[in-house]
Amino acid sequence: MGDILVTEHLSVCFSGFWALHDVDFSVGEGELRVVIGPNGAGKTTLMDLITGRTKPSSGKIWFGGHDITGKSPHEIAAKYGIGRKFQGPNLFENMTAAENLELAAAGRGTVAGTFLRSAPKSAAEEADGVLRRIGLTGKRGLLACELSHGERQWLEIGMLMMQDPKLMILDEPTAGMTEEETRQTGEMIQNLLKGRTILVVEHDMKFVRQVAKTVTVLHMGRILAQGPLAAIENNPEVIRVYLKSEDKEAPKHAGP
Amino acid sequence: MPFNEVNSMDSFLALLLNGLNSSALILLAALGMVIICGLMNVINLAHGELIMVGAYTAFSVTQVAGLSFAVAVPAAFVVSAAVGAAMELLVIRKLTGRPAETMLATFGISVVLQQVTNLIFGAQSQYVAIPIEGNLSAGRVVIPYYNIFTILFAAAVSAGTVLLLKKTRFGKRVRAITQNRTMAECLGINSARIDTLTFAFGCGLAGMAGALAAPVKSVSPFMGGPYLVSSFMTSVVGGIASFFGTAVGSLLVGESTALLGGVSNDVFASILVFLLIIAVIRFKPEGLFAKERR
Amino acid sequence: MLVLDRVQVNYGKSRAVTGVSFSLDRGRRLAVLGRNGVGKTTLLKSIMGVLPLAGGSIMWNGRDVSALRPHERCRLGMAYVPQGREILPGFTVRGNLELGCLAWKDKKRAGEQMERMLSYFPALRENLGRLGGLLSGGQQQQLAVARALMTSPELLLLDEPTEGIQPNVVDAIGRILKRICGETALSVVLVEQNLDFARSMTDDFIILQKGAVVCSGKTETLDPAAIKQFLSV
Amino acid sequence: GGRQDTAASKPIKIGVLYSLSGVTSVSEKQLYDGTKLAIEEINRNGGINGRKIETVFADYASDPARAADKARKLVLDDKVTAIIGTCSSSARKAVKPVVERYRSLLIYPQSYEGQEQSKNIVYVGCIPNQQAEIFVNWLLKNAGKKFFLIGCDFVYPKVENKLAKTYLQKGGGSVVGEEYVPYGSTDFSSVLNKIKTSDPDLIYSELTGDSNVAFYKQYSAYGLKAPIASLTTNETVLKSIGISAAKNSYICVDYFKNVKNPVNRKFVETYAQKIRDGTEPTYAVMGGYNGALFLAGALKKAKNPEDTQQVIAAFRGLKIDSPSGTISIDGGNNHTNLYCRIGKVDEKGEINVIYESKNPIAPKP
Amino acid sequence: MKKLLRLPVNRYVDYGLFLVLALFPLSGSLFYTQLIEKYLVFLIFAYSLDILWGYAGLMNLGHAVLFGLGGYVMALSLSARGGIPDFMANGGVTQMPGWLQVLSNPAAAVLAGILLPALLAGLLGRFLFYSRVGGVFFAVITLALAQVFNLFIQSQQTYTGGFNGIGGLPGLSLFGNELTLTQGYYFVFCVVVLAYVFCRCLMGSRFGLVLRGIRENETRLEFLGCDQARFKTAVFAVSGALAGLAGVLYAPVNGMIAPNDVGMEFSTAVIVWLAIGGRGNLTGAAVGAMLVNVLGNALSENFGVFWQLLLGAVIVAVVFFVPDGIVGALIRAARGRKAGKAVESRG
Ligand SMILES: Nc1ncnc2c1ncn2[C@@H]1O[C@H](COP(=O)(O)OP(=O)(O)OP(=O)(O)O)[C@@H](O)[C@H]1O
Ligand SMILES: Nc1ncnc2c1ncn2[C@@H]1O[C@H](COP(=O)(O)OP(=O)(O)OP(=O)(O)O)[C@@H](O)[C@H]1O
Ligand SMILES: [Mg+2]
Ligand SMILES: [Mg+2]
Repeated sequence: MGDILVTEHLSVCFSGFWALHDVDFSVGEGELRVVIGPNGAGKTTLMDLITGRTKPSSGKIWFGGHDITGKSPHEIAAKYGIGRKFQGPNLFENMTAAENLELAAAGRGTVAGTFLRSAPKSAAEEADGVLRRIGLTGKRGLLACELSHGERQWLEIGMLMMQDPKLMILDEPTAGMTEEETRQTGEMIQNLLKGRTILVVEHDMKFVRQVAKTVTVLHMGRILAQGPLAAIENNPEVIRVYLKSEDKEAPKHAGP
Repeated sequence: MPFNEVNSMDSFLALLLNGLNSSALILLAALGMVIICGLMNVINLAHGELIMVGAYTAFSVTQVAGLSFAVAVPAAFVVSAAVGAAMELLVIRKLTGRPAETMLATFGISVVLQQVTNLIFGAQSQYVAIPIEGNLSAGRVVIPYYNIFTILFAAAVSAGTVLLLKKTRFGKRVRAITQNRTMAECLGINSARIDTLTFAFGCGLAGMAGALAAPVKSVSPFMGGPYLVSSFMTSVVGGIASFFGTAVGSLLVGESTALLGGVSNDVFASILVFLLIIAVIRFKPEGLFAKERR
Repeated sequence: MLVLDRVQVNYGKSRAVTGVSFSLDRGRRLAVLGRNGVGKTTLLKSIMGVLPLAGGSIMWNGRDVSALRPHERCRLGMAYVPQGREILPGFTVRGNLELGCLAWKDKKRAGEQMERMLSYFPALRENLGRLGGLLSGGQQQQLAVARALMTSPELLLLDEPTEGIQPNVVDAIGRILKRICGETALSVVLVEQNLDFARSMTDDFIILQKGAVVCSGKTETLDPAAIKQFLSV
Repeated sequence: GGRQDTAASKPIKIGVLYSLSGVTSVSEKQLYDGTKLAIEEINRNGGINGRKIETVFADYASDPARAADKARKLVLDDKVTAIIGTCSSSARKAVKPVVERYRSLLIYPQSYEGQEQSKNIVYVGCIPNQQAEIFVNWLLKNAGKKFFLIGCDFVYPKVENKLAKTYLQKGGGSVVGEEYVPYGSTDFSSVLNKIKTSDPDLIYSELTGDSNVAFYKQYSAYGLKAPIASLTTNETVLKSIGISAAKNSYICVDYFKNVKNPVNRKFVETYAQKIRDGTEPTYAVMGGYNGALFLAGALKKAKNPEDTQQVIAAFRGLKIDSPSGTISIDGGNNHTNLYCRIGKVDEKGEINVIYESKNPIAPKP
Repeated sequence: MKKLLRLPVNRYVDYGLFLVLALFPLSGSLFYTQLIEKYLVFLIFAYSLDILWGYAGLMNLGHAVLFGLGGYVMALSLSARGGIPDFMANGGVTQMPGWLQVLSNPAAAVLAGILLPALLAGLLGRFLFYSRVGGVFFAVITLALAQVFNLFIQSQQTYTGGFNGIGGLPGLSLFGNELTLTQGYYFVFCVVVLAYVFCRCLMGSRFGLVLRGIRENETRLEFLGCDQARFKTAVFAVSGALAGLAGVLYAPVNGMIAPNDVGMEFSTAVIVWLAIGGRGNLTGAAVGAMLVNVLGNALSENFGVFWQLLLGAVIVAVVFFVPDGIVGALIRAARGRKAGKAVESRG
């Protein structure tokens, strides 16, 4: 399988601050790639660039053979099929959970196409199905702002399912979930992988271990390391900047 | 539309100075708006009426009570601030976080203020004597002393306001509340009191603008409308929360009106200035001096 | 000392916290655990005063604070790290930190406190002059913790403070908090999904379900059965 | 006695339509006061052949569309014989189709730009040929040749200035500048600059409302000396302008408080007694007053004062003794023969009548 | 029957209002029938702002511009029926300009009166929304536009009648026959009902859903593949067309049009109707428009000078006690009773 997403010499500068620097990054089709790295390494920024939220200062982004550099977010989402979950939940606060899901599939295509009386039946059914899968069936009529943090995270994932993109970008999907839920999310992500490519950003190493095969580590706007999970976890640089604290007195981290 | 020629350096200079004077009045009027709109996110449609309250205070102090104009300006500040504080305590406060509703409420208040003034003073415009007579003239350029006073006063008040908000603890608290009310409270800031003070301060500035305008403009219950529109435009063009932006915005509006009015006519000039404002916002959608955001 | 007595909190007509009672001694640390949407955040907000009580009372150092506003509770020594960070986007990192000690007259003490925080969180020192809103998620989270500590609180309310923070900084935060607790008899209420972190940090725990305490005890004794029963779906 | 509700003693209903709220309320309050004084006086003196006049008041809040609504209400619902009212041309134009359609009658008390006639409207105020022509010629003779014309940007000033220009041409004067500002504008800096540059002998102004007041003030602050001649300023406006800015300016209207005749002396006294808000009678008050007097005259003359058509017919050539002199309705065009007077503001802020036409001037709309 | 019972409360209000309006001419009062006919036109105007502000969250402070454009086109057309209109002749125009000849065809005028505002709104939307002008900035631009338009109308005396406006227009006519008052009333009533049905269908469709999404969180919507600028432009244009339609009807119904009807004042007036009635559910727009106008008319008669003071106080009170407007409060009350159900105001 070829690479579906490729970046070439990608850099971005925010008023003098280089958040990403000459990044050559690629993901194969059908792959599940995890991106880790210290806070402020530029992970979210990379996702911003891919989805068109931020324009690069230099470099190119290719997706499925198309140049998508500098394209607008809606085009990238609708035409090329890249979907994204944001780092913090980003919802339609005063609309119900069900409406949030419906919206995820409603806005694509032409304006005139939406003038029809309502969404096709299949879409409503699909929304019900998704609600069941994310465990919010009982809260379908609640407004998004009335949901708890974790529930909102689930709703975001649900919206992604509705959107059904070719490339799914998940920025810290398990933040605020219990360990059990995190595990479930991991499973769900592996299920979702069928027929698409997924990019996950996470700090929860347990979760990373559960889902990851290949891991990319960003550090200070550059790729620090990339490779199989085991290699990464033993990479002394990665350990130093990300995994273990330098302080010798660090208490033993209890865990499996 | 035919353009007249500006026939000499002199009259160009005169135009510039006139523009500066207009800018100063606009700036004074807009400052209060920037504070209330930029810092509290309240679109105060009663802004013009607070300017009117200031003007009427100046009228009452100088013509009715017979005191000096030097008393009238601070009095206008105090009275408008008091009206503002009352507005905040009675109405605005209860509508925190509902910008559209707040705006409507202030619209209602503006109508009430107009009508109450109308009932008390009548609809005819009131006389306020010009406190500093005479003018400075050099060749074709004439500038009344009072205009010079206005310009200096506006500059001083703006500088003072900026210092107050940027350098003092009060200013920091105000800005903290603007950005995240709940969190600011959790950090020990009494948001309720600060809100009232901020709103009152903004209104006080508006009142002061009214007092300054009273001797050269007309003082009537319905005088507020044009001030509202021009302050609104000015603060938006500058970038709502930026004082520097407001200063630049008022210069832009004042000078371009004066210059365009100079080479053409006032109607045409106002139309052009509005179009200019539309263009500025179109190409700088957050105003000229917006903060960077993520 | 913090004492909650049958605390109830409503959202409109629906009740999110249905009667939680516990007491927390000086210098002790309590973990509040529970699945999503059980009311942990709601409970913490009500302790800080962000949400009003619908019933019950909250005592703090022998004083009934149930009716006080958040800023008054802050002045009585409570500090809050909210879920979702809530950084003031238009203030610089330094500005955000300074807000924590705005009430202090003593400039020098404030300076020292700031210095201490920066040494705890080196990532903040690098970004001192940048606007808070521009920081990355994890950096903001660190800033939120540091800002709460700036007030030199006696009671720290932490809502999932490790969310989005890189593993080694999570460790560091744990270490810092412990150190401070040791030095100043700081009490902590910690809402946490990261069980390892909660275990290493706290002395006692309560588990919430549907807005009520269903299980409580010493953290060491937190057994897999309880975890399975109350924390898994 | 028994009930005397026969047709002969029933009051006659007329509509009074002014904005006491809204932006034009200053002028309209004056019109209203004039009308009110006149009707009180008529009723006190026995009414219309023994029948009282009953007024139905409606406020249109300076909104022409609302004026039309209210006129419709007065005619259809209240069934008034005639309406006296409206101030701005836009309001009158809005009411015109209403009174024409229902064959009713409007007495329009304000001066306006002319160019209109209607069978169903009686115009009691000045039109340009009764003011401007004389004023311009007098100014040319007594004040200077170079005119600077200024007005708000609407119909009345533009028409007035157009006429002024033709009179100027005939009289050998010249126009050194002509400016219009948006209605309600109060910033005159660029205009003042132009005035300074063009160095006129005289400013000829039809500014109204707030613009008018602000202009006088700023003009004097800039130290400009050429006198201002205005068709729109009156005693009330002068108060807002202040003596120092207003002195030496000229005003031309059909009536001043200081007009010397016994009727006016009595009127000024009554005014001071009844309208206790510190204002003085102006030409607008007089318009409202004259309108009501004319109407009363027509009602008296008509056989059946409730038949509007008869009342309309009765206006033809009707004459009254008004504080502004003996004036009459022109036979052909439903406008009024009025005196023309020019006043100059002295150092004490009083308007001295320095010119008065010998006879009323015939209207040429 | 069951279906009828399950309708959200505001629908009952709609139907009730329409029923009352349909029966109104039976009251026989000539004056009030004519007045209500005018207010019916305002209903369309209120709907047009509601789909823009209530649903898509775009607060247009110059909405009367769109209304006025339609109105002026129609007024010009009507006044040109009998040759060159007065105001043009006075301005020195001796020959009927070509465009006016085209407009004097009523069908062309109606079409132009609807399409021109739509076009203006569309162009403006295209110009603004693609550069992400929104929120207060949109409000300010539209406010500026209202000012420009007003000044423009006033300064072009020869073509617009200037400050005095265009008056003395003939009433409604259909295929060359002038309608009687009652006929005209029912004609306007039918157009209102059609406009209502149109808006309701449109807002119930996915288009409406997307609009509400835009109001809530437009950036998020973009990452779901929706070109928000296009939707905003579309709704602005539709709203413009409706407002234009209202204007087109207004000119003959009111018999005149003046700068007052196109400037800031009238724009704020609609905003007030929606604020008092409630927005984002169409019902509120209708209730607000009717209530404010009817009360305004009644109060101005009985309270003289005080009525505007009262209006101001009422606005404050409504915002204060029922911030979602009257209908919003009604819906909320109903929702409180059967909690958990998705509600019209949101759906
Ligand atoms: N729009 C922006 N303007 C200015 N600086 C920015 C912007 N976006 C990102 N940055 C900076 O770029 C750096 C990288 O941020 P980014 O959010 O990509 O980090 P991250 O790897 O996602 O971190 P975390 O794990 O904490 O989420 C940060 O220092 C941030 O301050
Ligand atoms: N603003 C609100 N209005 C109405 N209901 C709310 C609101 N906020 C939260 N809720 C409801 O209250 C319940 C408790 O929410 P809370 O945020 O306290 O949960 P939590 O335990 O913190 O969950 P999480 O671990 O996901 O953060 C949830 O069911 C949620 O739907
Ligand atoms: Mg990130
Ligand atoms: Mg929570």
